[in-house]
Amino acid sequence: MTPDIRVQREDFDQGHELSKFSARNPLSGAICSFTGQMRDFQGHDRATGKIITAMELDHYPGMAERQLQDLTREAQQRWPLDDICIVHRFGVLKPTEAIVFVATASAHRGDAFAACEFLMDWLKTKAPFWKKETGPGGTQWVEAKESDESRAERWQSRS
Amino acid sequence: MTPDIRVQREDFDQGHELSKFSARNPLSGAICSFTGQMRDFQGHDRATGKIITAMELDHYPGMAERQLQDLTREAQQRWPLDDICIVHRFGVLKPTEAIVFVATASAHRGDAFAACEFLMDWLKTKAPFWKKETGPGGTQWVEAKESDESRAERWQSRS
Amino acid sequence: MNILYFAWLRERIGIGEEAVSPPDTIQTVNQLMDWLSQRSAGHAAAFADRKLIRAAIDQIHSNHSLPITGAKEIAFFPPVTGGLA
Amino acid sequence: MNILYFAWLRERIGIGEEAVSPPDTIQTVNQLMDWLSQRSAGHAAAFADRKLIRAAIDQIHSNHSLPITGAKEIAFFPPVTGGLA
Repeated sequence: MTPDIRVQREDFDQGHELSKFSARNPLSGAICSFTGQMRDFQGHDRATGKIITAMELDHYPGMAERQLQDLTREAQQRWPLDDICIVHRFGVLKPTEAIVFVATASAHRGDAFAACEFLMDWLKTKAPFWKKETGPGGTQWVEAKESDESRAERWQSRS
Repeated sequence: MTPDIRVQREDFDQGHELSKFSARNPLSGAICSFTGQMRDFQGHDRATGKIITAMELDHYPGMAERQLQDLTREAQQRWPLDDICIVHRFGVLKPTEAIVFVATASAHRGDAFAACEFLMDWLKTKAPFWKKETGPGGTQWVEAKESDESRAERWQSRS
Repeated sequence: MNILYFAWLRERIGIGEEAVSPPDTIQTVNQLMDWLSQRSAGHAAAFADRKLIRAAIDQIHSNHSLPITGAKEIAFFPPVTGGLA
Repeated sequence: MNILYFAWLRERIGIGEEAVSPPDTIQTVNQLMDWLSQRSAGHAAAFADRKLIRAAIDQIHSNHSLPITGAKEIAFFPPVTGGLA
């Protein structure tokens, strides 16, 4: 099926997306989903210890959709997939809101898992979105992580 | 959080489970889910070509819950996880119904993906459930696949 | 001692559960299968090919060579096939 | 030719978009950055460290050494940081 790709400002419910996705894929035995959600920081970021009060995502309209399309085509060439859904937010993100949702449908669970993780890893290094965090010290653009580059690169050598 | 483990005859909505799971984990940035769903065979199984009209899951009450508990403990020892949910059906399964749902919550997506796939792989070889398929030739117990054993074994050498 | 059967073992034996009192000489899962095989033609058929059978002692997966001493519940079943896809 | 800036490049330069007509001698992304740097102090600051800058020609990720001939839209931005976790 043609992948369902959306780049949107509006919040969405990941469970509702998963229900819709599985309903449109009744012939797929395996459904994998991943959601990156805005942590309810409660003062500070668990991972970095930084205090964060707000987050905003800048994006490149047009290219964002196009890159996500390209990534889904790449995934479909690598694994036998029945369907893909990607929803990516931009704009102001509130705590506990979903930022990105990726779902894959396949006959086999290994393919569903691999493709979903591949899409997340590549999306993080290819899709034109930029995060900006606001804390007591002001607003700062988040720097890209080396670890994201290397997570994406490991797919180059495989399969 | 204490894993949410359910072994039940009743059908459930995977999207509803995912919404509940993410709502109870507001501090987790990464949520991964997997659903094994009963294919709408429409006459024959895509994977095997066999004609299947009904499916039923036998299980070992008590041990099923216990094995799933043990698997979640194992996953929590291997990866930094915030939470796990497993729902596994037994009894008669109708086309398009969910059979098994596994969700993991973590600070990092790599851990959420790995733990979710590990749980599915091990569940397939350790949790006491047995599938029975009905087709025009009668009813037959499904045989365990070698590939499932080897998928589970690869976790032995890793991490 | 309570014995449980699942999937095709239950169908071949014709019952899902039975309480038995094997003699003290029956000490391992393998010996228990030998002893149970004598109870009926269905038992004998069910236990004919040991490679196809898995056992759990008090709800824990167990090798056929393990001792059954003190066990309250022993279950026999084919390799598991849960999940899907 | 339309030039787009995102994230901190837009903030340093002060605009998100501008239409420019570089001379024919400007043939690569790198040369375009040199040329744009002369437009203002903000441009110069934004393009100071090329290692931090990624470019897209007509919405396709591109190396700094690629030719810009015929391009309609060229975008400059830092390495992407979407998704989460």
